[in-house]
Amino acid sequence: MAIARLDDISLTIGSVPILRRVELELSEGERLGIAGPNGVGKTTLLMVLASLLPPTGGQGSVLGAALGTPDVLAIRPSIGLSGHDPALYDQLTLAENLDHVARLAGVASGAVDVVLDQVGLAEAADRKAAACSEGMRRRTDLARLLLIRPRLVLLDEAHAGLDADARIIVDEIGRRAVADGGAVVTVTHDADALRSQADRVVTMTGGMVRS
Amino acid sequence: MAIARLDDISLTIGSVPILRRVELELSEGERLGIAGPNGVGKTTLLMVLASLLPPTGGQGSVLGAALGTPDVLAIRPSIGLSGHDPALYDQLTLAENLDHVARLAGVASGAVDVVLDQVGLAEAADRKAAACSEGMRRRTDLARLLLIRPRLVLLDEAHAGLDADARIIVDEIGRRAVADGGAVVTVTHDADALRSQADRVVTMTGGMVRS
Amino acid sequence: MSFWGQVIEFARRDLVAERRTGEVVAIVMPFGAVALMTLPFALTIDSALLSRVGPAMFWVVSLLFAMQIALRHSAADRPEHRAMLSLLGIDPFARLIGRAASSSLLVGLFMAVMFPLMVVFYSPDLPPGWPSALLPAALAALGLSLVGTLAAEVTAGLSGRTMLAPLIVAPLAIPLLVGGSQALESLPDNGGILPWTLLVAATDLALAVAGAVVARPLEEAAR
Amino acid sequence: MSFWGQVIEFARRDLVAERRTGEVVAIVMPFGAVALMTLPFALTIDSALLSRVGPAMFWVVSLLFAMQIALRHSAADRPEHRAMLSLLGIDPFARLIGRAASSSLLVGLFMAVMFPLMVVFYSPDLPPGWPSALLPAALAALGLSLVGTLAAEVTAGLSGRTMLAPLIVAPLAIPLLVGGSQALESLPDNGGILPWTLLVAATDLALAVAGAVVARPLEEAAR
Amino acid sequence: MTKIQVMLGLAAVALAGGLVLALNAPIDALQGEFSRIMHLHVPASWLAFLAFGVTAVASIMWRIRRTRAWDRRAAASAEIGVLFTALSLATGSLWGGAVWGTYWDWADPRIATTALMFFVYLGYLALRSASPDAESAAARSSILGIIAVVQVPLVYFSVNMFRSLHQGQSIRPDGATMPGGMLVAMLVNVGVFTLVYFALLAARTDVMRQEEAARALEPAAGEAVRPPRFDEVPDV
Ligand code: HEM
Ligand SMILES: Nc1ncnc2c1ncn2[C@@H]1O[C@H](COP(=O)(O)OP(=O)(O)OP(=O)(O)O)[C@@H](O)[C@H]1O
Ligand SMILES: Nc1ncnc2c1ncn2[C@@H]1O[C@H](COP(=O)(O)OP(=O)(O)OP(=O)(O)O)[C@@H](O)[C@H]1O
Ligand SMILES: [Mg+2]
Ligand SMILES: [Mg+2]
Repeated sequence: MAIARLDDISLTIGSVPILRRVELELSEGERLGIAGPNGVGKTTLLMVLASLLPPTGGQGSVLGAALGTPDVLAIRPSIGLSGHDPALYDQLTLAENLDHVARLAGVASGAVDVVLDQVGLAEAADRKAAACSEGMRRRTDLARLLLIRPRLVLLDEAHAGLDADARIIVDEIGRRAVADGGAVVTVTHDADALRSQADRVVTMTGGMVRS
Repeated sequence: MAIARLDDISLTIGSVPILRRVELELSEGERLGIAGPNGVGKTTLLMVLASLLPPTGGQGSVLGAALGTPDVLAIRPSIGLSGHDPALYDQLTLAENLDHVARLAGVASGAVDVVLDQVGLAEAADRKAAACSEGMRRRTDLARLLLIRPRLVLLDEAHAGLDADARIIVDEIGRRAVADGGAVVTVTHDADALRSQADRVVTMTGGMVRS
Repeated sequence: MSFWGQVIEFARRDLVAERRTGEVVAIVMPFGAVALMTLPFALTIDSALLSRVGPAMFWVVSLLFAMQIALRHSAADRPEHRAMLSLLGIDPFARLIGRAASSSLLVGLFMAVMFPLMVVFYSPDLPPGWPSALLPAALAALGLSLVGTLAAEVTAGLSGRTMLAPLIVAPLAIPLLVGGSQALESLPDNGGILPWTLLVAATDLALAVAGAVVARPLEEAAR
Repeated sequence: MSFWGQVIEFARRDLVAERRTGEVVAIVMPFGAVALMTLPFALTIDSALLSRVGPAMFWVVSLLFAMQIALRHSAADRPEHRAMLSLLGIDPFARLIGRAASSSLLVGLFMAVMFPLMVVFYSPDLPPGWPSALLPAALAALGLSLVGTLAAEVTAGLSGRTMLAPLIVAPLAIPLLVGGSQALESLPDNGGILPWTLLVAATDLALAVAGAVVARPLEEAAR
Repeated sequence: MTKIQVMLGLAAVALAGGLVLALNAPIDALQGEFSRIMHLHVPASWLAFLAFGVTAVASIMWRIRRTRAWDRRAAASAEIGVLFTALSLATGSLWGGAVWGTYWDWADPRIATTALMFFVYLGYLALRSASPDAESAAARSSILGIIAVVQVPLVYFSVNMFRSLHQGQSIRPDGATMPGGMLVAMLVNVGVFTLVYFALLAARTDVMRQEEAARALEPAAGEAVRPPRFDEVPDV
């Protein structure tokens, strides 16, 4: 079964066309890389794949649910997204942030300590998110994906701000999703990361996807 | 003359030590790279070099002004900093943002169009910053440095989020500062960027600097 | 996680953040007290007049600050938070109710502190049996929090939509104000309190229903 | 760039942002109108009482909302903005004055809209010659903006600042409140308006001086 | 026993002694027993002034020296000042209820200005706790600590500037206006409260110092971050 299929998808915000006639297929166990210049629509495409932005034209389905229909509500918990900005609450500590996610996702709360240790932040667990460095915040955002183990992982510049050691976190997230029969989509400007993280790379130009 | 000299500098934020006994010298025309793991204090060190965070211990001078004294007010306009988050006002367009900077810096306002064109955003000049992609925002932040041509350029992960073509913007900023007899300090986790952007690389560990 | 589990988790999260920042207890409450003090300063000192307007001023301050509490910074979601919560499969109505619950607690606390201050500052003539106006007041606190939380949901995301916030707040808050303040005024005539209590309760219910209906569409729109 | 050039540039930038977002016109003003309306709703309809408190209520609402205008989102600087402006060698006092200038315009507009609304809702007995109270009112608008801008600087970057800021500067605004409201009250006795106008003007001046003194230390502190 | 424990002990004993003295001092003919509130109200008011004065001085010293100790003094003194102001407001209000027949009167400028001062210093404390770290708290609050102290003379002289219920100062160059025994008891209580103030100040600054010292022993902030490890940390 295909994890995701976009067929002639287009997206217009206001009256500005952002995505045009996007065709894309993502199969189980696939690690897809998306490259393309700044402002071409990569982040927007990930939001469509996450079912968070309904397309304004064309047909698409993700994990069996048709995009733009209420069916997507059921499959959303199987999607994990890490975007340009880490989704952290500044006043809460790193552990509290992940604990909130664990409770809402119904994950055993012991897992929080484990993933924090895995990403190398065990000793910073009780630091407020606002008092953490950019890279620490990004590691915590990735720890969230380790916590909920989504089938479809969408990574938007997940390597930015990570030090050389921490890049294996991204590899590990991808490895797990693939092992669970899911898929990973990696958007990045980092050629090395694209090589190591993707089996297939597509390039976007002018709001369209080229293989 | 040294552009900057830090002698046994330490910095404590709310009794938590962040920087310890930092020694650093930066001479004219030098391109210094700073590497180090997440959370080690690289961003903090740049803020000290920018004279924005007075050190809590040790002696330092930047462009001839002693850190932590009112002398720094005079040399600040010669320092350019591009940080983790672009300094843009979301409600203003890209051109308006740069125009604001140009007026405050006393640069001819015709220069705004020139630098926007140079960073490849001439056609997006009238888009609100909030409606721009991450990379477009970062390019605009770099365009600001092209506009004011500071002698001391401090770049914090300036390569993150830029596409392959846009990386030459960073090179160009460095080239100009060096040509003007200034210096560039580049903080990055990107090994390629460090190679191409720096003549000398130091590594930070545990809040200290190692050559 | 069950619906009520989510509600509790959101309320808990907000209260943890409040404990961390002390935004309501340490900041909003003292400012509320200062706001109560402004009218006497602006008025030519006239204690008869003050004691007449005291209870009304209490409601004005309660309304304004209930909105500030519901819209407070530590309970605000950025777009990346909203995306994350959507993908966790959260029921947006559960979030709304959880938020409103934590805000009600804080608004209730706020009103509980402002009332005695109002009594000291304005020395109003409270009718005997005024404690029975507590129920409508508590219901009004709940309602004001619901209004504020709804307004916060509507204002999240697109900036153009923010105009809607005051437009929904005004008509929704007026019945609460009228009910809450008239409950006290009507106390002297026996049994007069019941209709006003019912008015406030009915408004609360209507607000909850409105929340249930609009929560999902609002979530999809706020992106 | 010269000091006054900087002042003008900051005021201009804020007004452009306001035109873009319509924050004051579309959000603060409707809320202000709601706040003015709540008192008549909360009071048993008693027009004699209403007409007595109307002007005072106008000043209370002006004070509270002037703070919100000065602290409005579109005029808030994030840490990266502050770093950028510091490195441009901006005189922080110029920024403060520029900010206060743009806020004064908006606060003046706010008060100009609230006053007729107050007259409609409360039908106060305005003494003949009330238009001459316009000067102290305008001076008070300026002062309230200065207070609010100072407050915004002290609390830059803190969570909960929309309430924290007015709390710590409230006493600075009290003379403006007293002067502004007493100017109107004192109109019937001839010449009574002058001392109150002077009180407001003197407060404005004191605030400007305070701003000049604390602008630089505040800039260094807000990091 | 530490020096601070001794001071606190002495303060407690003195407080008890002051209370005994207050209960045995002569009373005002008109006010009767209520006039004994004075022995609480007046010292609390004066010590509040002193506390805010110390906050201002310590704030100035911090701006010159930039040492943590001055910031701790400023903050601790403000906390105690808020406590004493609350006591003054509470006792004053009770007293007023008994002898003026009203707990609160806006016509009395000292009451109004005291209440404002109380909230401003609450704001001072809120500003500190809202700041992300001690350095930033010190930088912001030192400015407020210096400015806010202008309220002290305003509150003090407000009785003279406007007509009020409050009577003027009892201790004036031209001699006291109350019976000698009463005055002595009151002055003794002022002394007692001064002792209490300094004991509390020492205790509070010490607690703050210990909290900060505990944090300073931690490794540098960056050492809390380690390379990720997946092999060593098993999944749940
Ligand atoms: C911090 C501000 C205040 C200070 C410095 C202060 C000081 C004083 C002093 C020096 C006296 C005179 C004692 C005497 O000479 O007999 C006094 C009396 C009194 N104060 Fe205060 N007070 C303050 C606030 C208040 C407040 C807020 C209230 C009421 C809410 C209040 C109510 C009274 C009353 C009722 C008396 C007795 C007056 C009389 O003997 O007629 N005071 N106060
Ligand atoms: N306000 C603060 N209070 C306490 N600790 C802080 C504060 N701000 C920063 N820190 C700590 O200081 C350390 C250094 O942060 P900094 O942002 O300089 O790191 P960095 O080297 O730039 O890391 P990165 O590579 O992730 O960007 C971090 O461990 C961080 O947690
Ligand atoms: N709200 C909006 N209104 C109008 N245009 C928008 C809006 N949001 C995004 N855009 C435009 O959509 C385009 C695609 O943005 P997107 O963030 O998807 O780019 P991207 O490929 O992720 O770029 P980057 O590599 O810089 O992250 C950009 O040109 C941007 O200006
Ligand atoms: Mg992008
Ligand atoms: Mg950094």
